[in-house]
Amino acid sequence: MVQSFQDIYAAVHSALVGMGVTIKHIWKRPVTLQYPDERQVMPPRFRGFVHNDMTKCDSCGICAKLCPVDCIYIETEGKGKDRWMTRYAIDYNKCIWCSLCTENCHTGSITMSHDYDHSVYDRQSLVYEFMDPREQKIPCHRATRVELGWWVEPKEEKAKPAKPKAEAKPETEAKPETEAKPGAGSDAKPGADKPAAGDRPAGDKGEDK
Amino acid sequence: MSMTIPLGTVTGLQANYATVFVFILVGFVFAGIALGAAKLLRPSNPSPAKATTYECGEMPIGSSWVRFNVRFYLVALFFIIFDVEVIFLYPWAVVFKHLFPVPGMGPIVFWEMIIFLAILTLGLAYVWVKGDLAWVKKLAQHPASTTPAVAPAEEEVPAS
Amino acid sequence: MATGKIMNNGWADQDHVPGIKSELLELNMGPQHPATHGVLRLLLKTDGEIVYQVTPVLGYLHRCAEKIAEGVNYKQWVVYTDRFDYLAPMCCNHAYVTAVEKLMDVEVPERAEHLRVVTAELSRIASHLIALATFGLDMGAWTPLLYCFREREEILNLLERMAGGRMLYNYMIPGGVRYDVPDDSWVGDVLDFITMLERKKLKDYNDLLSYNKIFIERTADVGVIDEATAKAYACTGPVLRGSGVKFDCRRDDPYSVYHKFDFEIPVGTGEMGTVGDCWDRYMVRVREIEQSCRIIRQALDTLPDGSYQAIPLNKIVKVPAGAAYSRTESAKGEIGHYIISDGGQTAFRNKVRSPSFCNLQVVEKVGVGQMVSDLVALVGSLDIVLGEIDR
Amino acid sequence: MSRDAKTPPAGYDVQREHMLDFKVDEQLAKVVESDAKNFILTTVDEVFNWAKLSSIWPVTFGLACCAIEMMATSATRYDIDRFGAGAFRATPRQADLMIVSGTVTGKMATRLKRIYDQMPEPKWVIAMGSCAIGGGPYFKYGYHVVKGVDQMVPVDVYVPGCPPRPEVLLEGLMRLQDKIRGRKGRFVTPKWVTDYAKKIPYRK
Amino acid sequence: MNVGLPHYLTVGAILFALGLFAVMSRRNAIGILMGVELMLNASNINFVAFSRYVENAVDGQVMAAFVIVLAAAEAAVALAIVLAMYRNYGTANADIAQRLKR
Amino acid sequence: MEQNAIYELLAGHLGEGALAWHEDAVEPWAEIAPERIADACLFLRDDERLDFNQLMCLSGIDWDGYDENGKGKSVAILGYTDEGQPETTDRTADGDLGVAYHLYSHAQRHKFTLRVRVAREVAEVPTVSHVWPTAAWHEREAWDLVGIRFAGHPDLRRMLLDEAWEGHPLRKDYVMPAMWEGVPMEGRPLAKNPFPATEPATGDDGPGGPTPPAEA
Amino acid sequence: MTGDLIFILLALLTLVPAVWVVLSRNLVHAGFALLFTLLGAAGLYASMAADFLAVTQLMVYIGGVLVLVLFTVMMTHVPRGRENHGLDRYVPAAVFALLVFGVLYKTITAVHWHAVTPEAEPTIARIGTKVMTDYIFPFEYVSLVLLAAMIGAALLTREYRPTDTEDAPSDAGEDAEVAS
Amino acid sequence: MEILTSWLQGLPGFGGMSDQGLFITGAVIMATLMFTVMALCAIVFTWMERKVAGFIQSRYGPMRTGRWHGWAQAIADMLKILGKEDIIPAEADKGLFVFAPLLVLLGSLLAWAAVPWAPGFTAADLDLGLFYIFAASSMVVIGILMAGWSSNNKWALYGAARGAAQMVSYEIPLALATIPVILHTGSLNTQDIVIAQQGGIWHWFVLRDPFLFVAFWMYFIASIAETNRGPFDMPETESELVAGYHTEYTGMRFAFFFLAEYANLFLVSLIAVMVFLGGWWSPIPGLDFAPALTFVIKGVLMVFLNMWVRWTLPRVRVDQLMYLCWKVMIPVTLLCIVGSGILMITSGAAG
Repeated sequence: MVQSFQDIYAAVHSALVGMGVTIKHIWKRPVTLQYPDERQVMPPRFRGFVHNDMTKCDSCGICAKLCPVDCIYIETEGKGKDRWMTRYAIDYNKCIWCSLCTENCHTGSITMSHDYDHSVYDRQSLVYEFMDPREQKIPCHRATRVELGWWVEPKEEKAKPAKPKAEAKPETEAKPETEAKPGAGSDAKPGADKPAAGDRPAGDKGEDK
Repeated sequence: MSMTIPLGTVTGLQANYATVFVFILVGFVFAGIALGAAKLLRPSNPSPAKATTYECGEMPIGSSWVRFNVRFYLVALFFIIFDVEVIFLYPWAVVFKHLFPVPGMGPIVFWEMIIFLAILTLGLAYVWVKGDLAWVKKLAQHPASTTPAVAPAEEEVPAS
Repeated sequence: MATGKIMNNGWADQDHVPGIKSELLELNMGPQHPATHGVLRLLLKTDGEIVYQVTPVLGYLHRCAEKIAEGVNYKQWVVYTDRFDYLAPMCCNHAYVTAVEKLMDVEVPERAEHLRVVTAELSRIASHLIALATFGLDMGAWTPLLYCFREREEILNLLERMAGGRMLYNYMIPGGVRYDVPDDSWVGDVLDFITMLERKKLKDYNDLLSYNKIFIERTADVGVIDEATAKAYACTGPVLRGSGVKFDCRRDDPYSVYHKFDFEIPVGTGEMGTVGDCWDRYMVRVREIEQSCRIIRQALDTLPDGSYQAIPLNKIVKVPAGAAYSRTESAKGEIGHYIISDGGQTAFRNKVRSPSFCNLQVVEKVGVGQMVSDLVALVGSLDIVLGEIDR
Repeated sequence: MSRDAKTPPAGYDVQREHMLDFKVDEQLAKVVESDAKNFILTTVDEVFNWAKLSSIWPVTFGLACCAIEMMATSATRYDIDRFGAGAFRATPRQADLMIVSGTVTGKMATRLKRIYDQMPEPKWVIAMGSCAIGGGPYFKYGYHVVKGVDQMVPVDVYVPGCPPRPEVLLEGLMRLQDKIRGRKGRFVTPKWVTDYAKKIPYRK
Repeated sequence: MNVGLPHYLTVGAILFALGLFAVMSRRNAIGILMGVELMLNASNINFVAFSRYVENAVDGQVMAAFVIVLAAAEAAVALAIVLAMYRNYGTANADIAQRLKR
Repeated sequence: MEQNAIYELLAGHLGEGALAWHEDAVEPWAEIAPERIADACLFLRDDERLDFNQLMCLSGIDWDGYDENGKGKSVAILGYTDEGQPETTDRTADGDLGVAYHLYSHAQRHKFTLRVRVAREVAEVPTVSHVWPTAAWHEREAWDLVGIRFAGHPDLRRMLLDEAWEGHPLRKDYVMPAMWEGVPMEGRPLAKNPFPATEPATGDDGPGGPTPPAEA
Repeated sequence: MTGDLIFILLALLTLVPAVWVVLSRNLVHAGFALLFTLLGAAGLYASMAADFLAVTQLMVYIGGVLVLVLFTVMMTHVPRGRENHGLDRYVPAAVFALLVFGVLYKTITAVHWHAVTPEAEPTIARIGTKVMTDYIFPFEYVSLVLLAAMIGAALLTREYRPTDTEDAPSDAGEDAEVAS
Repeated sequence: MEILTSWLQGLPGFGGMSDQGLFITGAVIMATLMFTVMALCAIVFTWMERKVAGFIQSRYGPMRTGRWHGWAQAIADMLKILGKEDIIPAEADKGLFVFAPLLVLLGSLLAWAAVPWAPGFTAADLDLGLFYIFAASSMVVIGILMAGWSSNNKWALYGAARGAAQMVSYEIPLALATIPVILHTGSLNTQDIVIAQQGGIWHWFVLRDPFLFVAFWMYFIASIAETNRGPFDMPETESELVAGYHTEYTGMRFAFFFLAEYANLFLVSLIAVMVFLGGWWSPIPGLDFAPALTFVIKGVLMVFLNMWVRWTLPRVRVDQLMYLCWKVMIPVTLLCIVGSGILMITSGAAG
């Protein structure tokens, strides 16, 4: 009998404690990131879509070899000095964003961008072709490259991921579309390299700490 | 509180129940309208695969119309006894206030119901003590130890 | 089913149900069912609410990982280990690289080990948070799920800053880790987070779930796995510890630098019911979160300077011929990698002993005689991940 | 669907515009114009399309790693319920959308097909993550992995990632909303990919 | 038509006959029970009809209330009996149960 | 207890059944005659000095093509090509099959490794599922993936793959299926170059090419 | 007029499903048809100003008895094979039922009822008063009947006789053969 | 009803109408009104549920449908459901499958007839009002049982069996908990019950005496169970029974269950307000300028309380649910009746 009254007390008490916890949250500001209007600032190491700077790439093929899922397709034609790259494609049907391909790139051309949200309606669009052989082919051999003015010195440190887009918008300014339209292309990378303090929107920072 | 709108032989008090009757009809009409509208609007593309019974993605094994064991829910059997209790409690509750002041009636009214409740509570206490209310857990813990009460019927009688 | 004889003490074969003659209902719980944590299928034979036989049917997520291990090289396969226990990928990475290093006999820099410990423990916290969340969901409590996910997001953010991936990191490599601490504020942020978790959030979970009377009633004395059963079925991790066995690879078979840290091994005490019931397993996880926080704090406080890679990042890993079995404590339990190398770039055979695989096996025995609701609680408290069961 | 002048319409994300070879001008004009209309004033067809796209109930169909991200999407931080798609139904009978989140194995594929069949029309499928799109990491040696769920069921939107961030799933959901709205914009290779190719100074 | 007592009594009589028919023709014990319920309802209709049209008091209604109560009790016990029968003979078929008993 | 001492105890019990002791390996292991493995396991479990109460892992192995010298010449396994078609080969596998047992004792805190090796044609090993119940699933998995039959196993069905699946995938000569029970297992040739060498592209479908007008 | 219409509707609602109850071969269907019969009967009570009874009918019969009946049907009946009524049953039953009906109908039509149609009044207070006064002993007696019914039902449906000595082994300790 | 009919009489077109015609028109209008309110409930409360759940879980809930905080979300849901295909499984018992949702809807609609919205404004001012409401809503049980059984789906069958057992059992404490109030009012008429609570918050029955206070909470718990909402959502238990009794239902038929659930939720909340919380009376005497509004606001607050509980507590197990009903709530409510009666006698309220 006593036990059952204790049980009832425990049930009521614990339920009230729990309800206290939940009602507390009603008054707090939600931590939700309202995605299309607000975007998270990605940390520098973030791995988005793989990006290859075709001006640097000399189609050594290491990235394709290192890829655990064989999602990088490189095609070349010719031999020796007359070797030209005709295709560089990354198949996002397979890519797993592991960043293994960027590790050994001696030219630093392949990097992980901070771009990550591209849904498509058909699978074929997920094979990103980085070049069009009908427009140009890319020389592979060092001598040819130097001769044609393609040679880029390998960088000492790994290149920072190129950020050809403005993903680093601080969330507080909800950009009206008119403002955003002329938004710069590859030159706009405000805050992307900012250390991680800003990787959450400023608004919901205070809640936990 | 009753109305005095003549409705043939249905008068006064029944008028309210007639309203309820109208509620039934209107309910059906509205449900019909909703279903009809849905019928007009919705696509219909039946296929045998679509009409299969859902069972978490697998094909169901057998029909669900088996002799489903609802003995766990049989506590509901006692419900009916208490349901009956409720229908007597209501008239009592209604007249209690009015009858109690009547000389000589007060104690009768009070104790009558107390006795009634006591007897029924006795029943509750009985099934409680005997463990009939502690249905599933007990069964769940004792399954192996129970021996079959009676051997299964030899001949499988067709479902009657 | 013949296994029933071993597992179920015989009475699963009993086709006659005592009492009212009802038919056993053969019921598929899963593969698409909210309570099976993925694509597990439990083939139940029930008599009303009582489960008479449970047969787990696996393989709905069999992703051929062991075959792939023979096809891709050692470094590439790290990315596949991420996808075993996708709730605690760092722990899986750690298990694998430990095995490779054991074969290669390479000395891992102290800093790398510390970073591995920190990230693995963060991952463990994240995994345990999901375990609490989904267990709560199985019990019908929605809100703890979302709170736990909220805290998990913080961990993911921290790990993302560290490793670049949000959920699957590919962070550890044989001989070290891929990246050093990302920036100066990272260590501080981790410490802030675990302090906040310890002080406030765990209390919230306890208030909301752990000590809720309904929750206790649902989980205490339910799905009891006693010590003998747990050991016989080679249960590991919180399942084993929930049964009162004080065993933890991190302490009892130390790897990495866990021997340096001071932490306790929470075990099930039968506080609310019997030792080894669902509540014990649940609570072991809650307490392990606290212990993980302790480990992280110690590891970060004593984070040594120096290199974090023994083998340069751009070097292909070659492993001398031989075979080694290495086990580490993942969030789910003991994850073992048995690598047979023939001296090449790819493993000759890589068998993964996944904790959930062994833990789940208990269901065949313990699930019998439970109610359907309790079976859900049991499966939830085992905290299985289909990715590593089916591999 | 009507919304404030300040916030962009659901189907359109201002930030995407300079990243994508989206048919910016006329397409965008149409999007903005029709979104500015009050939904009550639009035609019946549009109202129902609006209803469909605003209330996409997914079936709880988690397969693997991506399922956790799907849960994260529905959880606090990303909150798919903001789009009206938070009502995860356990039974396919009441669901509109199947998010194939994770690796589809041979054994699961038939079950997946069955569950898809059991969903009432109109219904949609999002293939989430590399595995569901095309076998992903299990393409080469995955003897038990279906290389793309579109071989089993028709897929409306492919969400790349391994696993995709919750934002990407939300983005995929918005693409699906576009599709329901009847504005199937064509999102192809991001502009930065082609941009760099165009920068190349030499023509052979 | 002015609805009055005979009409209600007729309805009651038809219901009673139907219940009787069910009791006699059904083999399943529950079917028989349903027939009994029909008959009880028929009698209740009569009680209420008489109480209203003849007596103009509520005694008939009180009686009917008691009948309902007892019907409920009867249903509980009868169904328990059916279950017990089912448990012991494996069928709810009254005939077969009777045969098995011998 | 020392590994050598364990082996001595075991060898003392098994006699002929203990075939070899590889002490110098990274992880010392004992080779046991396949028919004595259940006996050995029972002994290891029940002997109080050993008390191996946990079977950590049981692995089935296909030793086909294994080069003992450690030169990394193992056979390449077959997969799918970029076009998604299964690769095939003329090579027939002929190596042995094997099983490895990793044991642990909670009480004594020691580990031990046993291995057995059977000919490919025999492919049968006694079960140890009566010794450690946990072995039941491991053995089913080994049967499923490597195709080693475990004699005396109470329920030797496939574990991960479907009952109707053909072949044992972890064998080195396994050819991946193109189709299984109506489910296509092969991939689609998305990898092919969309830019034909000769004719100019229409720009209709080529990713990265000009964007076609959006459908309404 | 309206009253007549309502009466006819209610009588039909009572009788047509009743026929279904009697004839349906699927007992579950019969159970659900019974719902309408009971509903119709409740309507008839209401039309006769017996509101308390009507509501009681709803509550006890529909909410209670019927649920129990359906439970029992679900537990004992499988609608796989059709129930095999035979003419051997139908004919005598029909004849007898018709006979009874004939007698009843003859009585109804033969007797000239001195019927009154008084104003309808709320009944619950009157019923309550009656129960508390005139019917006090039947009322208490009913409670005893209910007690007996409860105990009887409990006894009959009891699965096993729980005895104090029966302390089943828990899950622990039963696995002697598998424990190492 | 009288208000409505007399108002109708005043309208130009209705002046010459017969009493019967007026009555029927009034009843139809009333029924339509109640049906609309029901549908509105479902729409408003689904939205509210999602928002409350959202904020409790520190997220937003619907945000993008409609202008402000996704207010049009529930409308979109309803419209979408209207356009969903209707599937009747091949194995199902078609007749019962089709009819079950109607029955559930009807049971719920019938109970609405006796809700006292404002002084004199009740659709059917039944003398037995409260009793009638409980009786009418007991039809829902049959509907659920029918739905579950006819689907020929195992999960649905479980849901139906659990749901029926639960709902019939909880009818007892639900009804018993109101009896102390009936003792005080001496009438079952819903109008009378509300009128008896006139005069400020201290005259509300919930605060009249301690037994009534306990009875109120007993009623509240029982009402949660009666409406199958968490923590007592046994018939639907998503993590166990997929979707319980409506697993196989699609489109509009599912919407009926949905509608009935929220209508019932609001109904039991309104009854709680009516019986215990002073109905349309405002807490401060003399401020009763908008009785119907006060009534509805109180009802919505009760609904909020219900949701708050739902999103906080874990679900009980089916046997614990029964345990709670039989071993806690019925004894306690019986105690409340006796205790309240004794208090009444001693305090002289009975005389």
